[in-house]
Amino acid sequence: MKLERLVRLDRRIIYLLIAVGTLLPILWRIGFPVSPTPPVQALFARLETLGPGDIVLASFDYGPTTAPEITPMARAVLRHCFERRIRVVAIALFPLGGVTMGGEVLGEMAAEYPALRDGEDYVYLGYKDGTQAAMKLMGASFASVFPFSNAGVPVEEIPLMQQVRNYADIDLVVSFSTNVIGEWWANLVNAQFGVPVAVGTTAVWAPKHFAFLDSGQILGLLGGLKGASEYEHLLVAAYPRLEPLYERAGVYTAMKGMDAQTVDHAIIMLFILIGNAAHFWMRRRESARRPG
Amino acid sequence: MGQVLGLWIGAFLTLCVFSFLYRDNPFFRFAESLFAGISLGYYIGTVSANTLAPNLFRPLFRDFPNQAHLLIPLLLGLNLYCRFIPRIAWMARISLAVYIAYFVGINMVQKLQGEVVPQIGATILSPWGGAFTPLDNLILITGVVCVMVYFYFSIEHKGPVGAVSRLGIWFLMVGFGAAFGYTVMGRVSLLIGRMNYLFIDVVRATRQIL
Amino acid sequence: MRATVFLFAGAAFLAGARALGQGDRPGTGQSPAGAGAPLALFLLFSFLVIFFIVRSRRGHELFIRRIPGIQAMEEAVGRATELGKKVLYLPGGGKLEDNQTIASLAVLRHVASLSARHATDLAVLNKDPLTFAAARETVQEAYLQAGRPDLYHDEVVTYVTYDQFAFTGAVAGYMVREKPAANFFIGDYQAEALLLAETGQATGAIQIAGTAEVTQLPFFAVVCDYTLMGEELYAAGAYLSREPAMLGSIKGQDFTKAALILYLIAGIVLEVLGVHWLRDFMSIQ
Amino acid sequence: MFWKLRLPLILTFLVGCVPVVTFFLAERVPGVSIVPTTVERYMVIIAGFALLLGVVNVVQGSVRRIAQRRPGWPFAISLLAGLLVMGSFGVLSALRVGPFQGLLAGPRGEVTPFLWMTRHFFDPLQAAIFSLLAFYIASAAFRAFRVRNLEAALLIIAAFLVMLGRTPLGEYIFRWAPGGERWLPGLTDWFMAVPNTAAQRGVIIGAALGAASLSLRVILGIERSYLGAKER
Repeated sequence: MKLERLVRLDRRIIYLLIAVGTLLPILWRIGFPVSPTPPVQALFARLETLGPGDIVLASFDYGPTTAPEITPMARAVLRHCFERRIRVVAIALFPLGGVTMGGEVLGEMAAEYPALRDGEDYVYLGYKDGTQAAMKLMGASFASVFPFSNAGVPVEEIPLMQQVRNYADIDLVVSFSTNVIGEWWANLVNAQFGVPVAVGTTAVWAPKHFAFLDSGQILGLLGGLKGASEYEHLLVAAYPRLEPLYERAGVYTAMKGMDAQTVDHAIIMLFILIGNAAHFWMRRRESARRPG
Repeated sequence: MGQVLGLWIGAFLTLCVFSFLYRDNPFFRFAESLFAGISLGYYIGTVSANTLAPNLFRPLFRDFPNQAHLLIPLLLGLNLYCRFIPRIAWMARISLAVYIAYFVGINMVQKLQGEVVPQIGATILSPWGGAFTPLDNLILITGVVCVMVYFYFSIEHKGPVGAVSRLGIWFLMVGFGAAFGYTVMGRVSLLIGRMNYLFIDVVRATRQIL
Repeated sequence: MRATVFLFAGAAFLAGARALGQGDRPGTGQSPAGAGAPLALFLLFSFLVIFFIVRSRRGHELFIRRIPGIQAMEEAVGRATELGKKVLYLPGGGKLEDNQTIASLAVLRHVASLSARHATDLAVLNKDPLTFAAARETVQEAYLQAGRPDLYHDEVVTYVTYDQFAFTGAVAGYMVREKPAANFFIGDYQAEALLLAETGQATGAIQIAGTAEVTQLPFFAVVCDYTLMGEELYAAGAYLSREPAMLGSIKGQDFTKAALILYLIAGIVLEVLGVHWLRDFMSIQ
Repeated sequence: MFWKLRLPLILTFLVGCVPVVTFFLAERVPGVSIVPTTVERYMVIIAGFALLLGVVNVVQGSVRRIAQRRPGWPFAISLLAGLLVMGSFGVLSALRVGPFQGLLAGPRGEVTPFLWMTRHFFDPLQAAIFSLLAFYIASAAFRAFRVRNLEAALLIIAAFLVMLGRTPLGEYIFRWAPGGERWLPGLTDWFMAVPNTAAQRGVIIGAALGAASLSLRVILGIERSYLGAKER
């Protein structure tokens, strides 16, 4: 009888376990091991070679639905830049919420570094539609695509933008992307203008980007929560000062998200095994009972 | 304040939806019917503000002589409402026929040009080689051909054809299994996002105003 | 009818000739090979399909293999009748302009006519408003032809909302409350596929799904009792109608497939020999 | 008969040929591409009118439900309330009446009532229902992943290995072997790149041919379920 109950387990028990298995790890970190992979290390190493005076273009090409995966990447990369005093020009090319994501994440990170000045050390230019056209146009002139910053300041009046005319003045592009936009940075901007590009994208899109990594069109790749957690791991190892930000309870990080993923995967796999074992024993018992 | 109020509304509605996991209940029913209404309102807003106003009514009112051709879609659109008058209900079919016909034509060339040609082209590979093992390409080609044979309708699937189509099913099953396993992660991320919203964002915003 | 066929073939030919004739005019910036393959495929495909349509109209018998999901439709509606419960049909989350939706309407016609003959309640819930308009025509006509126009009323085919997840939520609620005995999910499905199929499974319904959306096929295949996969969805309407012209078109599409497999194999053989032109012809830049 | 059936079919044929012909002529004959762009603008407008058709149906159904006091009728009120509030904000924004200047952002980027409703009602509801998938994918895996036959076994093994390879667990299991931490993640990538691509490609090619064949049937007037019309 017990076996039947196991085979036809109330699905609400699974729901409950998934809910708990997701919630607890994102509140308190479990600390599963994180082993950084070469594409993530490559981006980290590149930012380590940059410093004050260098400029990174951060493009927010994602929206709220993929925020759990991508926002931790954006936070970690921006923190890394600000730790190294690399200046950041942020833009948004994703129509569904890219502009709010960019504003929120950049604002949050900049607030952690009160010494940095808006307009000198970082600037947010806001959203522009017509993705590919805008990308091409920035190769000629940023000011023609973004005549004003997101706050409405004309770019000529922004000290940082006076040093940025086009891609030639950018040392690295990092696209935080939820779809094909990341690929366009590789096969359009890198291919036509030669500016180095790195992409952080969702787990679903990451495999498609490996071809660009192989061909050298992108120099680094963060794939999904796993890529984000690897970057966080590298960052904390190199800048121990940041560790409290990543270990604190009640703050969401990719390392915590990855813990939740691992727990949920384990729960699901465990249930598959239990279900099959019960199914198997039940069938055996039935065939044993059958006469002849 | 408006922000925190908004977050609390969002959190309440999220919990209403999650309550469905236990069983159907009035909270879920409320959230579900409210969502049906609000979402319809949302699309009424986007359609009227982003489509009908800028693409139809404003051009018609501002520059009628040059934009008179917009009467064609206007009439075809209004024609759909003939459905409400039984005697001329059939007229609505004309709009449907025109609409479907155009897209069916587009789909035909797009499917052949955008799907069949590149997918076949990408499968013409030297069988020896691949990114992971030297047999990747051979396995890929075999899989594509077997699945295509599985979809062959006008011969019975027995004998050698049956064997090949069986192999096609195996490829489908392995492919489906892999895709299923691969998707789990993305779906869990969605839930992480909601847990984050409920237990981190809402809590933090509330603490700030207290 | 035959005149139409010739007219169409003529138009296609003219378009083709025109395009080929001007194909390699210098300065257009378009590689002639790039457009050559789609055009050749289009002409071959149209020829084969129209040829077999004409041939089957003349009375040539055609064999079409069994498609399990289609056989199960009658059984599913029959079970709903026995239990005195509803049949739920969803023509997908896609728009009317998606071919999957049009294919779904062809299946809907069959399911509606089965429901009418069994005098079983049918509910068709819609996300796309134009599909809603078309589905009403389809169902009303199916009831009429089944000899039960009296059973048709305006609440058989209803509209829900245009939002993917609001629609999903509403339908999930509907399934839990009304407990239809048979669920049909036929058409273009995205992320809602698993949400709907899991809910339907929990209510104990027989579920028949059909979609050409590759990313969602795994979920339907795992959860539903029967799944029409890809091409089977498009063939379903023709299979159910049993009209010679319809079946002929499937034969034409099968022959195209055979030609493509031969092309593929020839291309691979040449590829091994170091000759790349068959591959290059099929790659679009 | 002509008006009710022949006319729609003739129109279907004529209109259906337009994109086919313009597609193949577009790159050769300059100016042809104006035809599809214009027609597509028309189609978007027709679809816009259709939405109202759906709205009428929903309002009728809800009013009927309330008037006849059918089970659950109070929920029809919440539906109508949501529709009325959000819909009127939307229409007022389209007409640019009073404080409703702009739909999702005011002239100076300020939060509009429509945006506020979208952010705090529409978005959370949407995300909440979407995220139910995390629960459903788990219960579907538990219930349906039973080794009943060879096909099911293949599906389950592939799913299991891919799930394992996507987490640190997969790296951990074979750590004892040199390079072992890449085995399962590598196997995952292989499953996605080879057998999954093969299956997808086969399905896509077949489905595209099926779709094209359906197109041809519709253009030729053989398939007409969408008109509700029977063959002659």
